[in-house]
Formats: sequence, C-alpha cells, structure tokens
Amino acid sequence: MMDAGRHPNITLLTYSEVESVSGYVGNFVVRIRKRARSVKEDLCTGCGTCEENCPRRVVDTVYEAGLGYRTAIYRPFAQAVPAIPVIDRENCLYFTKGKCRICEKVCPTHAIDYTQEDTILEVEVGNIILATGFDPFDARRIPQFGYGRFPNVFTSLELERMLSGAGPTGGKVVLRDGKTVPQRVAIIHCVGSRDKNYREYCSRVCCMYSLKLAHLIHHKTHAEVYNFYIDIRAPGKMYEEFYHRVLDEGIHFVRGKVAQVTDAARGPEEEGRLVVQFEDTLTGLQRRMPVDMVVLAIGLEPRHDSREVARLFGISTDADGWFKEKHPKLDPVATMTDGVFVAGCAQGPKDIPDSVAQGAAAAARVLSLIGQGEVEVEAATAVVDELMCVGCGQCIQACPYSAIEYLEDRRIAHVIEALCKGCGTCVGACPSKAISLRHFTDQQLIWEMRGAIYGMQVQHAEHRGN
Amino acid sequence: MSEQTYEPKIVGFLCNWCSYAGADLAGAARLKYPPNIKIIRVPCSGRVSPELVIRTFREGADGVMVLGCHIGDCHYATGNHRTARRMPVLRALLEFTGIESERLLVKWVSSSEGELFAQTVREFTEKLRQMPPLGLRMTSSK
Amino acid sequence: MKIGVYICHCGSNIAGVVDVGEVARWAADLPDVAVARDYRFMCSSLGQELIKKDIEELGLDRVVVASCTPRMHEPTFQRAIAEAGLNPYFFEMANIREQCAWVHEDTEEATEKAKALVEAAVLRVRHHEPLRENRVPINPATLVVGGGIAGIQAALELANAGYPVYLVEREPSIGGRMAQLDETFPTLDCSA
Amino acid sequence: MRYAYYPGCSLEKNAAAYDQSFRRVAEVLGMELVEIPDWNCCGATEYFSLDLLPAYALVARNLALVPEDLDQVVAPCSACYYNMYKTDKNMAAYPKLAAAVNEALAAGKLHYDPGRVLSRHALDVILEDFSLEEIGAHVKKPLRGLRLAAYYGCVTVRPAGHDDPEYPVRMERLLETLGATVVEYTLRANCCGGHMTQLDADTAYGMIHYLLHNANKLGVDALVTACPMCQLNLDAYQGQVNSHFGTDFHIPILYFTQMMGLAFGIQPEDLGFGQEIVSAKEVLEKFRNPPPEEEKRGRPRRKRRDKDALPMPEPLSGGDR
Repeated sequence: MMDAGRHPNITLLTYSEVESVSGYVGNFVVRIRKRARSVKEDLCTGCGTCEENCPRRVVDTVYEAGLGYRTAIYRPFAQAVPAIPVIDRENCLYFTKGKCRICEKVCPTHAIDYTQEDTILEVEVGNIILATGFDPFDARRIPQFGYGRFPNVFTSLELERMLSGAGPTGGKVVLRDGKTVPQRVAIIHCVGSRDKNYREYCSRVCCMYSLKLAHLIHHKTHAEVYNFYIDIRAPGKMYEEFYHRVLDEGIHFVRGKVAQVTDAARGPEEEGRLVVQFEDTLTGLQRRMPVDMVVLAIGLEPRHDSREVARLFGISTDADGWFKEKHPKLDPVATMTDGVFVAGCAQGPKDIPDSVAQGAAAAARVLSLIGQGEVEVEAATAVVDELMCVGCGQCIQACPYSAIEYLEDRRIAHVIEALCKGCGTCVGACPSKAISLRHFTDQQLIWEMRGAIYGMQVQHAEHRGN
Repeated sequence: MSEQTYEPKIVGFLCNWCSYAGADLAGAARLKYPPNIKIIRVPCSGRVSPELVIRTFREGADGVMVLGCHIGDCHYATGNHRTARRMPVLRALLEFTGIESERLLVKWVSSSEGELFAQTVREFTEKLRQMPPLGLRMTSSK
Repeated sequence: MKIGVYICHCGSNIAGVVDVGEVARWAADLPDVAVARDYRFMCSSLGQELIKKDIEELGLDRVVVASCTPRMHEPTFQRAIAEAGLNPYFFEMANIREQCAWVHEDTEEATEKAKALVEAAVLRVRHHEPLRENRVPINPATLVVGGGIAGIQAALELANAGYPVYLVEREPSIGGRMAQLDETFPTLDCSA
Repeated sequence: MRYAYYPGCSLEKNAAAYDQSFRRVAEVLGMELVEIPDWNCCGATEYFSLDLLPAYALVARNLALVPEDLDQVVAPCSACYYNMYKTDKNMAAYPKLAAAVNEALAAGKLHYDPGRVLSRHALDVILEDFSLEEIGAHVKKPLRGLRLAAYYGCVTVRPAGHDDPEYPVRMERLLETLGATVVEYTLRANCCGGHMTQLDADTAYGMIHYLLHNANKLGVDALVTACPMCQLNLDAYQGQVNSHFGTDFHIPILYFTQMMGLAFGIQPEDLGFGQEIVSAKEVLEKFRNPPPEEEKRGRPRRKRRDKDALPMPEPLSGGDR
C-alpha cells in the first residue's frame, strides 16, 4: 500500500471516480471526477489535528463496518494512503448547519478549504484494469438471523474489526455493550451464499475466514465456538491443514443449516441469551442452542453498481453482476473489450492470493500489449462511392466520430479513415446508397441473409443475379 | 394443432457489442429458445438501414429483429440514437407497403441480458406463429 | 474461387447436439466449396494446421469456420489464415455453438439451423474483399480502477516496469477490504 | 368497494368476535361485504391431508358461489384464506385437477374457472386497499398507553408474499397508527400449534407456553392476532398451559379488528369484547383511563447511550429483500 502511494510512476487519484471512457485499445480517453476533499493536498501534512478536534462523530459504515465511529473530517484509518483527510460534507457541521469551522482554526498549515470544488481531469491511457472489488452481503436481508434487531448478532466483517488491535474495541472480543466477554459463540456459515433465495454461488472465502475467526475468538476469549456449516470448503495450500488445526483446538462443528436466531427463550438456560435453532444433519435432530454471540459469515456480492460500471467501460457482467472475463479458463483476466482487463473480486469471489495473482496477471497482459508497441485497429471502415454521392451531408450528421468531411470543391462527402471506427451508422443514414461499410456491405449482408433464410434454394436463384 | 404447420423465418440484426454478446450469454447460460431466428452480426444497430430491413422481408423473412445497445450505452457513442429515430419512420413505411409493422421488433438488449434476449426471441417467434406467413419472397423456383 | 468449410465439434459442446458430420457432407455441395471437413477442436493448433495445410495444398482462397462465437476466436482463425498467406478478411465464421447447439435441444432442428448458418457464411464469404489492417501506437500509460489488493498489485507491476499508472479509488484512501483485516488465513499473518 | 365475504365456520362460533368486529370496521372504512350465499366449510387444515379431490372441490364450491359481478373474496380466517388461495392457484397450475374439481361441481350445477376470484386475507385487504393515513383518519380514540404485540401465526403471512414471511411488520405499523405502544415480538410468525392440541397435548402446550412466556416477558397488555386458530389456542388453552407449567399468565388474545374498532370509537360490546376466555377487562380499563405518564417514559431512556457500547446497524430501509 505504501509502495503504491510512493511510487513515482503511480498517480494516485483517491476520492475519485471515472465519469466517462471513450476511445479504443491503445488510446482511451478517460474523464475522472476528483471529488472535493475540502483539504488542500499540497498544504496538508497529515498531522491529524483536525480529526482530533472535530466535534462531529458518525458511525463509520465503511472501514469500521459500522462497529466504530469516525469524525466528519477523517482519514479512513491511521495508515491511510494518502494521509490526507477529507471532509464528509453530508455530516460536517459547517456544511450542514453553517457553523463550526473548528478544523479550519486548528489546522497548523491552513490546509482546510471549504470552497473547494470537484475537479474533472482527462487522462489518456492505452489500457484499463478494473479491480473494483465486491460488496459484503447485507445480512439484514435475512430477517430470521436477526442482524440489526438483536444487538449480539454480528457480521464477520464486524468481527474482523473487533479483532483488530487498531479497531473499535482495541482487539477485544466483546458483546455489543462493549464489555461483556462472550462464553459461547455461534458462527453461521453461508449467509447469503449457496442459498437459492439469495445467491446460489459459493463465496469461496467464508469457510476459511470463519475458521480463522473461530480460532481467534477461542484464542482470545476461551469461549466455546460452534460453527454451523453446510460443507467445509478448504481448497487451497495449507487450508485443509488449517481446518484440522482448528478442529484440534476444540472448536465445535455442527453440520446443518440454521433456521433462525431468536431471543425467545424456551427454558431457564435460554433466558437472556440468543438461541440458535438448527437442524443437526449428522444426528438428524432439530436442536436449539443458547449462545451469547452470533457471527454471520456473510458472502461476497458484486458491487451494487457493477452493471453501471461495466456499461461505462463497455464490458459485460454475468447474471449475478460479476464482470465477465473473456474466457473462464483460457483468458481469465481479459474481457471481450480489447484493452480492458479485470482483476480481483470484481470478476468473482476469491481470496487474497488469487486476487494478487490476478492483479499481476492483468498487469502482465497490459505489459505484453505495451511491449508490442502498436495495435491493429479497424480495417472495416466506411467508404464513399464518389459517383453516387450527392453531397447531402446526412452521413456527416450521423457520424458519432466526426470522421466524415465535406469536400467543398467536389461537393461530396469523404471518410477520414483514421477516425472511422466502422460502426456503419452513416450507411444507415445515406439516402442515395453512396456510402458503404467495408466488410459489412449490403451485398455481403444480403447474401448472408439469403443463406440464412432459405438455404439451398439460393443456388437455383443465384443465376438470376443479385 | 393444425394451425401450427408453419414456422416463421426470422432474421435478427444484432449489434456486435451488446445484443450479439447478449445472445452469446444466452447460449453460455444454456437458455432455450426456438430455432427460427438466424442472427446476422452488424457492428452497430445504426448500420441497419431501412432498405436493408425491407430487403430482408422481400427475401422471405416473416419477421425482422433489430437489437442494439441501450440508449446511452452504444459502443459507438450515438449510433443507436439513429436507430431509435429511424425505426418509427420505417414502421410507417412498412404499414404503407402492406407489411404489418409488428413484424419488425426493435429492442435494446445489453450484453448482460441473456435472459431478456431469449425471452424476446421466444415471444417474438410465438407472436409470428400466430400470424400468417408473409411470403414476400419473389421467386418461383423450388 | 475455392472455399474451405470447417465444422468444429467443440468436444461435445456442438457435436452433442448438432450432427456435424451431416453438416460437413452437406456443406461440400454448396457453391464454390472445395472442401468441407469436421474436426474435434478447430481452435486447437492441430485444427489451425488443418486449415493452413488445405490452403497450401488445395489452393483455398476463402475459409469458413463454423464453431463458437466470433467474439471469441475470429482473431485466432484470421491470424492462422494470414500465416498461410491469405488476406485475413477472406474469412467468415458461423456461430453454431452459442447461437445454435447451446440454445436448441432437438438434433434435427439444430442441425438444420447449423446448415443455414453455414450456408449464410459461405454465401457471404464469396463476396468478401481483401482489407488491410491499420496499426496505431499504444499509449503506455494504464488506468487502474480500484485501489484494493488486486488493483494495487497491478499498479505496482506496471509502475515497476517503468510505465505510468493512474490508480483511481472511490474512497479517500487506497487499501480496500484488505486494510480492514487484521490477520488472514491460513498463516495468520498481518495483512497490512 | 365491494367484496365477496367468506366468514368461515370459526367466525360463526368461537371467533364470532372477529366476525362482528370485522363487519363493523369494514363499515367504517366503506367496504361493502357481500356474504357468499350458502357457503360451506373450507375443510380447515385436516381435510387436505385425508382426501385431496373432495377437499379441493369443497373449497372450489365456495369460489364458484361468489356472485358473478365480484372478483375478490375476503376471508378473515387464515386457514380459509389459505385454502381458497391454494385451490385457485393449483387449479390454474394443474388443468387436470381443475377438470376433476369441475366435474364434481357439475353435480351441483356449479363451475369455477381458476383465476376468476382472488382470495384475500382480511388483514391484507385492510392494509393494501387502505393507506395508514386513511385508517388513521378514522381513529377517534387512540389506543394510548396500551402495550400490544402483533402475532401473525404461520399461515397468514406465508402464501402470497404481502409481507416478509419470516419477519412481517405490517400489523405493527397498523397498531402504531391506532396509537398503541407496539412491542417487538420475536415470535410473531411462529406456529401456534394448530390442531396439535387434539393430537399431542404436551407438544401443543409446549408451543403455546413458548409463545405466552415470551409475550409475558415483554409485559404486553394483549396479543393481537389475525387468525381464529391462533386466538383459540392462545386464549382457550391458556388455563391448561398455566396448570401444566405452573405459570400464571393472563394475556388477553384479541383480534386486530377489535383493536381497530376500539380506536374507531365503536362500543366494545359491538366488537365482541367479553367473548374471550382470558378476560380483556383490564385492557378496556386501561383504554378508557390511559396512564398519563406512559407516553413520556419510553423516549429519554433510549437516549442515554452507554459510552462503551458499540453502534448497532441501521434497520434496513424499505424492507425489500
């Protein structure tokens, strides 16, 4: 992370989004909106004084997964790259109520700038790599697990933050009250994954991170940890071994789907606790287990806006919304659009080693293109039949690329081949059939349709000419 | 049952970037649709001139589909705007020449809409099956 | 004019539904077709060799391959015939996998449709003209969208090779999901 | 708006209060109920397990008797609603079944074309055909100070997807509109045991005890239901459960229409109050003399946030899954 921030060849554009993309492999033009940070990047030293003094606290739903707070002027985390904060204008007291300006007063370098505006910059690139990642499954969509209703139902991402020494609890595993250490913890696998009601696919990482969470929770709290799983999927180097290590540590495994998590007690031992109701498929029994904490192993979903992003870059998504690779086995990081590559979870759920490998693979594909120095472009361009052209200019209006010019002296249209992308829109527009698209001529298409429509009979009709 | 002795011939002009890819996705997902449609790949729906559609009917098609990218998503920026503007005029022309305008289907299908493509083909084929053959092909040879 | 027609089995992907032998036998009678063959995997190097050999030995000047979507392998075959000395535009593909074998179930129907698609390609390729590829230089800069672990890795590889990279991230910091994790499986090492 | 009305057997006997209160509430809302002439029992939950064809025919007869000019039927009983809904859908999905059922109906010179009549539960009709604002506009005497929990049971919410079947929320919104203090009752969509009381009393008592015990912990004044079976099990067996488990529950089980009627200013006698076994006297008492300070108590307590406590996730807005 630090390396990427420091590298002289990398221009870091954080708090930024791509607005539009045009052009083709080798020569894309990309418009990027750099959102206003309200902090002057050249003056800010990243000292953090503004954060310390900001009076506004909001729940951090991104980095802290909703388990912790941040201020309105903030850096997502202490080692953020770049170390420059942003003002979250939706929550900032100055931007919402018109007064405060404390950060401006305390900033030793006068870097705060409330008047900053979004800037648009245009960059020219030869290739594009999309590594836009995933969204965690929203556990509130499965109401019977009670996330959002029962305080002590957590998501796995919340637990990750809880276990982090720099997280909201300083690394302590506690209940929602912030102090009680759980004595019995249930981890429910496949929340949102492998479930026809939500996502049918396996999210690939949940089994392994659940094992890791089980190990860490047990290690830190000595709590009894129960894993409720469908199957344990541990395919990876040292993964199965890790599973066995966790088994040996005395972590419990129950094979079966959990029907519901409830706070309704059926007996004294359940009072005041959460109860996991489940089917134990290895004994064939319906059972209930009182626990103090429930951790939902949420799956991975495509980014909520993955379809719009795919459209922006001219690539496609699969039915779930993951970016579609050119070939699932032979070309896993290229897309159907030349010069656009995918890496990481944007293409489908995967773990860290696979994401890193794909990132490197995508880079290698780009390097191979750069190494070739040039790329073949459209040969199938439009061409004007000078004898037929009456110079009406319809094609000039229709062309999306301004690739057709009007030759004043000869009063005809002329295609500038270097600009023509071969869409053929001009052909559809020409009233005098004077313009045609190479490789997609009327003649070629008509013969193709003849073959398609009435087959062998064409041979007989052929002599009658076109 | 006896009404269904005839299978309509359908030609689909699909833009290479969205709809053709959508049809490919329908295949990759093994969605099923009737075999009546024969797909002709064009770079952009904007390439499909009114004359080409009329020619397709004259060559014996009972139905023509022109599918392109959604407006705003055209690989060629604005090629499909032209299609969108052209097709209503073409419909009027078809009616004028005695071809029911519903024999022409113009729709936007993206590369991720395999199911929409399959559904569109199913519905269009079914609709044409309910209509009599067009039989415009001008040849007597057999 | 001499056209070579090649029907791909794609293992059982096509051959499992379409009677490929029948399509090849039938294609041999189409106008100007000099040879029509079916083969297990046309896109394999052996399949490509088959075409090249026919071009050289039979003097083919047009080639039709009926297999998967041209969006996948059209460049593959164009390259192959170019290597055999033919203009790459003297080529046409019939999509009998995605738009035939995979979407139809009845062998008779699918075979008939495959024939129609092959014939359409043959009739079309007879009217193809030679075209010359234009070449443009590649801008060595790359845009990487997303500053998570995959994006960072890609950006570093490119930057280390000496090329400029624009790394765009929606959040105020790069790091992505990885930055949220403390210890990762199976080695429990710190992720930062 | 005119609706065909199918009261069903329970509403003639043990759930007469439901029938009475629904009719009165419907009147206030401007619903015109046309009772199906000569209707018969829907077969309840048992008949479908015994003999399918007569069971479907029994239900289809009622649908066939729905007057020609009406295209929807309202049933306050969840079992009746479910049976009618299921019969209509299955006849549409399985033409053979439809033919067999119609053959049976022909003996009585009747015929039913699946899809002609939409079967709806009284709760769905009230919540879908009227907005909360419209309902709120009829409230003359809010149910101020009453702590109520909604109890849907398992059938009401399951077939048609009007609400989340695992965690419905619409009856809660209705009770809030009526001015009551609604408590979150986790077991709102759990089964009441149905006819288990007749098959295995111990199991049934266990199920009923589970529901009552957890409602009791919430300190509710009453449980509000939308199903005669639920009402019967929780009300009529409350005494047995008390002696079986040595508990002392006293939780009146009332119909949502009774609560609506109260808020609409209708006299309790006209809403069937007094017919319940676990007396609702205290509820009516509290309704007439609401404790004055009740309103102010709930709020400030929530504000005092423990400084150690971790934030809770926001509830899902919109409720769509």
